[in-house]
Amino acid sequence: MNTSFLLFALLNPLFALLAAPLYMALIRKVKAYAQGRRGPSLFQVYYDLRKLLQKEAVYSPTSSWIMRFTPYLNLSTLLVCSLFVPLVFVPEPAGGIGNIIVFLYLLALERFFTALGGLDAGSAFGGMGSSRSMSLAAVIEPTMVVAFAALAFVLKSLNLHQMFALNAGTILPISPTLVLVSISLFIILIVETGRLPVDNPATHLELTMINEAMILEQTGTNLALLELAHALKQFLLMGILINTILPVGLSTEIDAGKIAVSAFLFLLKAGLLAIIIGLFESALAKMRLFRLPAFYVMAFFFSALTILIEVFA
Amino acid sequence: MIRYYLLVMGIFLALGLIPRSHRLMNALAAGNGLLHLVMSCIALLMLDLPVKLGASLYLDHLNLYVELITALGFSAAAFYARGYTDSLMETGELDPKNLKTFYLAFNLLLVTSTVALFSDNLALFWIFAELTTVCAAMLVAILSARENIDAALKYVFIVSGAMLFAFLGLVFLFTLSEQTLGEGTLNWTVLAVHASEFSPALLLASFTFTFIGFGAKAGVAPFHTWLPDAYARAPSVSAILSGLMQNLGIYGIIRMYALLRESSAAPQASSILIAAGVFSIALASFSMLQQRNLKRLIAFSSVEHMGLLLIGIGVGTPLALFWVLYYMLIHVLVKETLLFSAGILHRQYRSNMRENMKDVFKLQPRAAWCLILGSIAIVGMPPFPLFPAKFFILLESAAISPYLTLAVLFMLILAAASFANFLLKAFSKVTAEEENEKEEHRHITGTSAGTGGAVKENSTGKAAYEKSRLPGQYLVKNGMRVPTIFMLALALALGFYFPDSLKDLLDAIILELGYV
Amino acid sequence: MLEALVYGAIAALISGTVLPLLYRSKNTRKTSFGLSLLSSILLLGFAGALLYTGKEPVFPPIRYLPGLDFTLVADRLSAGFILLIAAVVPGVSIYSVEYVEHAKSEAGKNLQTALTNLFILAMLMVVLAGNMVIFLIFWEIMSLSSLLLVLHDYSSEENKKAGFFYFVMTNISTAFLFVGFISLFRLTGSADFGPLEYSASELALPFLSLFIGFGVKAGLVPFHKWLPYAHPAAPSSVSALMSGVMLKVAVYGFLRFLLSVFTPELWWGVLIITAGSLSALFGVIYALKENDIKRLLAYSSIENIGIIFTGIGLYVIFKVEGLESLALLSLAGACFHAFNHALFKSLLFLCAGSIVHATGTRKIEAFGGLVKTMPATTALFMIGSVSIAALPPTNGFAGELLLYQAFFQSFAVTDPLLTVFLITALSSFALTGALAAALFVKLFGITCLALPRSEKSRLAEEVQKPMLIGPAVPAALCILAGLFSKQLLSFAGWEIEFPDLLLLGLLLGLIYAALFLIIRSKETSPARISETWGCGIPTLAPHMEYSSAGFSEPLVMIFKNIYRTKIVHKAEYHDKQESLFKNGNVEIRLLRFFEEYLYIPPARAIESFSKYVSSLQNGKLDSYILYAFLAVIVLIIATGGFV
Amino acid sequence: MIDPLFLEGIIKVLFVFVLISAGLIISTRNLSSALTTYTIQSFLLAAVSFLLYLIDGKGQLLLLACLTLASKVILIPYFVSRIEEKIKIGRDLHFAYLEPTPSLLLSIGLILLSYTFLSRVFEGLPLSKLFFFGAVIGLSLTLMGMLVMFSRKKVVTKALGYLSMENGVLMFGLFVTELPFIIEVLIILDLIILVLLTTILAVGMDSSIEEYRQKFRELQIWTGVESR
Repeated sequence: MNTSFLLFALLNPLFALLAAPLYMALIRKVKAYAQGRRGPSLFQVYYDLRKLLQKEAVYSPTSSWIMRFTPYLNLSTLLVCSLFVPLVFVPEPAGGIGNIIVFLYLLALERFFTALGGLDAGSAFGGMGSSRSMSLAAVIEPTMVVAFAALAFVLKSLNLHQMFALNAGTILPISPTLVLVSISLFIILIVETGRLPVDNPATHLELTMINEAMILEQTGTNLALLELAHALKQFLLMGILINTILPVGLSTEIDAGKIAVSAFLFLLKAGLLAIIIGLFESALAKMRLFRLPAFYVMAFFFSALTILIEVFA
Repeated sequence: MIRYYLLVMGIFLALGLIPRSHRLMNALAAGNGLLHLVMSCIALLMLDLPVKLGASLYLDHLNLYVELITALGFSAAAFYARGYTDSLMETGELDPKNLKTFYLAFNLLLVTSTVALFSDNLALFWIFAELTTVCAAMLVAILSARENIDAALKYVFIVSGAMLFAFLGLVFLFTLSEQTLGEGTLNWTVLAVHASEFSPALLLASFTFTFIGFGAKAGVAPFHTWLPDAYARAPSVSAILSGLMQNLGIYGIIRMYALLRESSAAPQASSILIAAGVFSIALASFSMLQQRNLKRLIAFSSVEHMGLLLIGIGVGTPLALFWVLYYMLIHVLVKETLLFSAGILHRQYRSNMRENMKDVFKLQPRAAWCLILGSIAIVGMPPFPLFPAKFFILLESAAISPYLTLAVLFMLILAAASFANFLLKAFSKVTAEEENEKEEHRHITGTSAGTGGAVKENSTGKAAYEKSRLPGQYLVKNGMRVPTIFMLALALALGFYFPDSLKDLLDAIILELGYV
Repeated sequence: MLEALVYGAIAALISGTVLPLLYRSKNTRKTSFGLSLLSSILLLGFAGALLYTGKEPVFPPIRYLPGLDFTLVADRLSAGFILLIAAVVPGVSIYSVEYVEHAKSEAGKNLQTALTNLFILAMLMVVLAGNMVIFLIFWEIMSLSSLLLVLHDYSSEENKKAGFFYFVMTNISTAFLFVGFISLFRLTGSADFGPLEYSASELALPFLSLFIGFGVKAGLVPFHKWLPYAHPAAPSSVSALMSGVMLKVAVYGFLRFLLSVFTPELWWGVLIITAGSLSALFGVIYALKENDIKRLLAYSSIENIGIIFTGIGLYVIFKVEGLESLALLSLAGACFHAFNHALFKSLLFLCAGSIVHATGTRKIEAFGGLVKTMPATTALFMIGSVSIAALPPTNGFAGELLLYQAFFQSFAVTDPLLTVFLITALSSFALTGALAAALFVKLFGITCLALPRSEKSRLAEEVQKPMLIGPAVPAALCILAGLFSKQLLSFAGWEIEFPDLLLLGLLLGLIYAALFLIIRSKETSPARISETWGCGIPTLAPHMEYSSAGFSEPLVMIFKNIYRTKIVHKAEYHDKQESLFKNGNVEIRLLRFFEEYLYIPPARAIESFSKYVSSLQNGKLDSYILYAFLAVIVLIIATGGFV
Repeated sequence: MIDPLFLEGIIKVLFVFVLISAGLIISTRNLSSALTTYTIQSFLLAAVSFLLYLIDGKGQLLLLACLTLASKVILIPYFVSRIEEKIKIGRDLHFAYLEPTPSLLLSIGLILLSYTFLSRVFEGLPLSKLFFFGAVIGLSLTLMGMLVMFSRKKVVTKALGYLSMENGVLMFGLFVTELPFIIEVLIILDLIILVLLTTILAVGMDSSIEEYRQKFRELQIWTGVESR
């Protein structure tokens, strides 16, 4: 454990935690504009979170400790995850933190307990959400793994820190195949954060929901934690995508100035990505549940292609 | 020498006709078996083998070994016979007047087969082997039921008919020796010395014909057809049929093959043996699958094992023969265990059919476990010694083709499955009482909801059951139980420990037969 | 010294087998399980010492058969699997002390105790066996003792079928092993597992036979069908042993052969990975549809065996490609996953046994709400589910992580075709992992959470102490083996680049604690309990909950090509021309592909052929003489033809 | 002294008669005529034996001829005819698998088979023509006897088939001189078997095996011989 990593361990999660809700709001804003509305304030998510944190929690009489356990676990998992994705600078890797597979499975851990939480209360909606979420996760998993494998293969490491250290400092990605991977990563981002055309986070019809259905029973503080975890997840996935396709300005040294520049640039790049996501969402309608695998296959195709091209090259 | 033996035995058998009590007759039979057992042991230890006794008796390791197995099987069967025949007489299946005939034929069987084994002259062997057929047929026919006569008829017609062909083979052999040596002979010892000089074509022909006869005696398919009927019908005698008659046939085949081994016709003879072996195994295992009659199942299993032995002989390597000989011993031990247990179950249920067996673990737990363990042993599962024997015979057979081994193994699976199927179906039937107990148990261990009513129902159910109970438990006499358990224990012990003396004996046999 | 430990363990197990056969009492049963516990402690010491020091013990050969000694061998591979046995047995022994008392009769209880000990002994001896014959002998004893345990409740029709099926399959396995060993024996002239330096064409037959033989026993697709039958039939403690250890013993056998081969072929690896991936995928897909808790776990075992074989296949491929470090990584992954699966599967089976005992049913649809009635069992069950779903930082994750690492680095292989193959295998592997997570969300969620779905489940009571302490042992080991996976691997001598899960676990725990404390300290009002909103219904009822079948429905839809259904019409008519309809029914049946296409047709063919053959033995003397006559003619022709 | 060549000629003629008798046993439906044929066959055998004695001058052959005459021509036919009287069946009308005509055709095939087989087997061995001829006849007689055994339903006829088989073997053995002791015992032995057989027949059978099987099945006295 070196100083570089300790500093990173302090800065990176904090940065992610603070910035993540902003992009939830930004995407909503973009969507609102696309629909010709003004939309809520960019800080609306922060307000919501504060309000929820002050509220009492209400539990169903049928629920168990799973329901109480899940929100805390989810947020702590994602906080650990935030150690895996370098946002402000790339530290020296330490103790296997940054391993891409561990990252993947930390997300799985979060999903597992969210799904259990959905089943806990015994309401039909929660069960439905869990069932759908786990099913879709199962189908997207090969794509995610292959995409990450492609990433690892192109960037010659299993550790996200080492990968991005290799990629950092250039304006464009070091290999053109990274563009292909990025397309996959973008689709994964859409799927994992439950956005259109996979899921509709803004709907009011329970039957079309996936993610929201699982946390329907959650209230107050717990809901706040879950929302925050969700935002964090989106932010981290965005971070991976950005570091892959547009690594410009990512610092590899501990230098106050450089870190500041790198963080600022990241906020800008994330903003750009959020706008793209927003526009993308606005342009698409929700797909039927059982047509989604075809959508994932596209991402799978690009990732597999990446590996093949790299092997041929 | 042979005359002295026959004289002594004749007096002995005549003695057997005097006593009136069953106990004495049985003791004489058992004594007869033990006498042969002891004598062959003594001969094995004291004599400088091989040795010629008189003009026509010849003792070497092989026939002493087979005699040892025979006498062992016979003694066990003799001990077992008392309880069994008693029970047969109680139920009127055996006429007490026939008891003397029964024991006469029983003892005669051992005497004739002993002479057959020890005779140096092939023709003598042939004749005494035929005589064993007569004795065995008498034993099969002794029960008052007419189907026994039917079974005996089948036995006589098929085995004697086939043995006639064996005689043709002997004539061939005699002609051959006459042509080659100038003077015809049918003595093993002489033939064995000159076998390599004989015309291979004629030698092969004589082998084929003798194989027909001895194969029928051993129960090799398709001459095995008498066997299931005889096994199913014969009383405890079927144990000696397997322990004695079948080994006699195999003994003849081993001798004949040993003659041929030196000749250029050996590969053809091997092919015949292996083909017959595979055919036997296939036929037996497929027949076993549908079998609902326990004794017929065991009979088919005998056919299957004969097939395996033929393959072992046909492979023709010393190692294979070594394990074939070992296999013969174990097969007798295990087969007798099975048949004895089946006999006890037959006494219990008065039937060999699967459908009629019920509550086996309650009524005859020992016989049931003997049958289970015996089945485990007979399908060649460790720790029973058939397993290594099977392994090594198949190991040698893989020299011909590994696919042959695989095919044989698959048929052996069928045989094993048949035993499993039979035992599962026969032993799993329990009467209502046990069902009730189960229900009760569930009530007690499960949730404590409303047990009062259930218990009452159970008690009334039990009372009703007591009335409709099956015919009471058949009390197994020690004379029946001891040989059963003894044979099984012996087999099990051999599975853990292979005595040095046995190894030396088997090695000596192989050496004498001109292998290596 | 090391040898003494093994001898002690064997002696303990033998006396544990014999004792209950001699005296029928509760105390002997307790002593017997105590002895198996003792043996596992001794074995733990033995395996640990061997793995740590790397010093192999020397067992003097015992004279057994002419030309064949009774030899025992323990090297690092065997030590690894002995460790596995020693890790599973304590939990099972403690659990069985109480569990076995639920058997029907006094004799049955003792028999079960004795056979359990014999079963453990046989598995241990298979791993220790020094040559093929000894291996086969104990292999058969292992099968036999487990068969008798499967048949413990022999009066039930279903169990009888299961037992018969198991018996046949295990015999098929042995038959292939026979052929494999025999062809090896013929090649080397010795029964020892020596190093094999023969050309691949000579080794093809032994390889294929052994692969099928061990594959049947391990439950590889398409030879897996016996597992879902045998496991539910066996007592749960035995299922734990069968699934946890016996399948691994088959893996051990296969590895024992594979590691002695100097130069495997590429197609071996491809075949192994294909079989492994298919098993993993089919196992989990069938498990998703399953509604019987023990059968579900059995299918899940098939999945995990598939994962282990995938690792072995990777090992072969890397070995052929000359990538030694990756080969080592995959091998370590396979072995470690085997170890892990032993732990969490035995844990799950023990918990399932408790649940089945408490509720009296195996139907998942009848459970629910156990988290309240059986809190301790549920907690243990949770640990098992998390581990088997391969979630960090448990051991299940650690094992899969090794394989993922091997996969991710495998693209250094230069052959493009192989690359495509590996990508396919990787994606199937990933799919399996995610489906397994879904499966255990379903299993745990439907079984333990929400409202009880039946009266039995509502009235379930927590089981007695031994049945809690038993599974607690593997549960603790699951977590410890996960957290200390890096340390364990280096202890076992595998220096592999591997993330420190202890650090990860600590981080997770610390952050969780911190979050919890912060939020709780700021909490103003206590939590309120109130009805769930259910679209206006007054109270939530069990039948409104998501059911097991409902949960897996989306996946069933997605994989509808695999779960093919068949519509079966059965109609009766009044007349022969089938024009006047009397009555009938139509049902939709799940097409059990392997059963209907792979198992039933040959079984039917064998049956009808055997019927034909036994009809030849028709009791008529005429026919018998005819057969003899024909045989004589054939023999005459054959003999004449030879001349 | 009679010319050996002439005697051999007679023997060959007798061989043909033996074959004819075998054919008659195969085809006849009348039990008593089958028995008569068997008697004639046995007599022919005795005659052959006697003629051989005239050629070779070996006393054993004469003994054999006498033995055959005593047992096979007189004793056994007497026994069988007694039984035939007892069971009150004059005709065996039922055939299994083969009717008389195909049986006859098949027996031609059997003779051919024996001939080719033996000519191959004896190839290169310095054997007399007569021996070879006898061997062929003997083997075909044995096979034809077996044919009778499986194609006839009545046990009596089966027994005749068995006896005819035995005649074949004996015929074969005649030419292998120096087997006297053995053949002696063989005949005695066969007689024993025959006696056993006939007693069983007398006790157990008043009709063919199949029929009494049927009767018992109807009475349900025994279960278990059949698998179903």
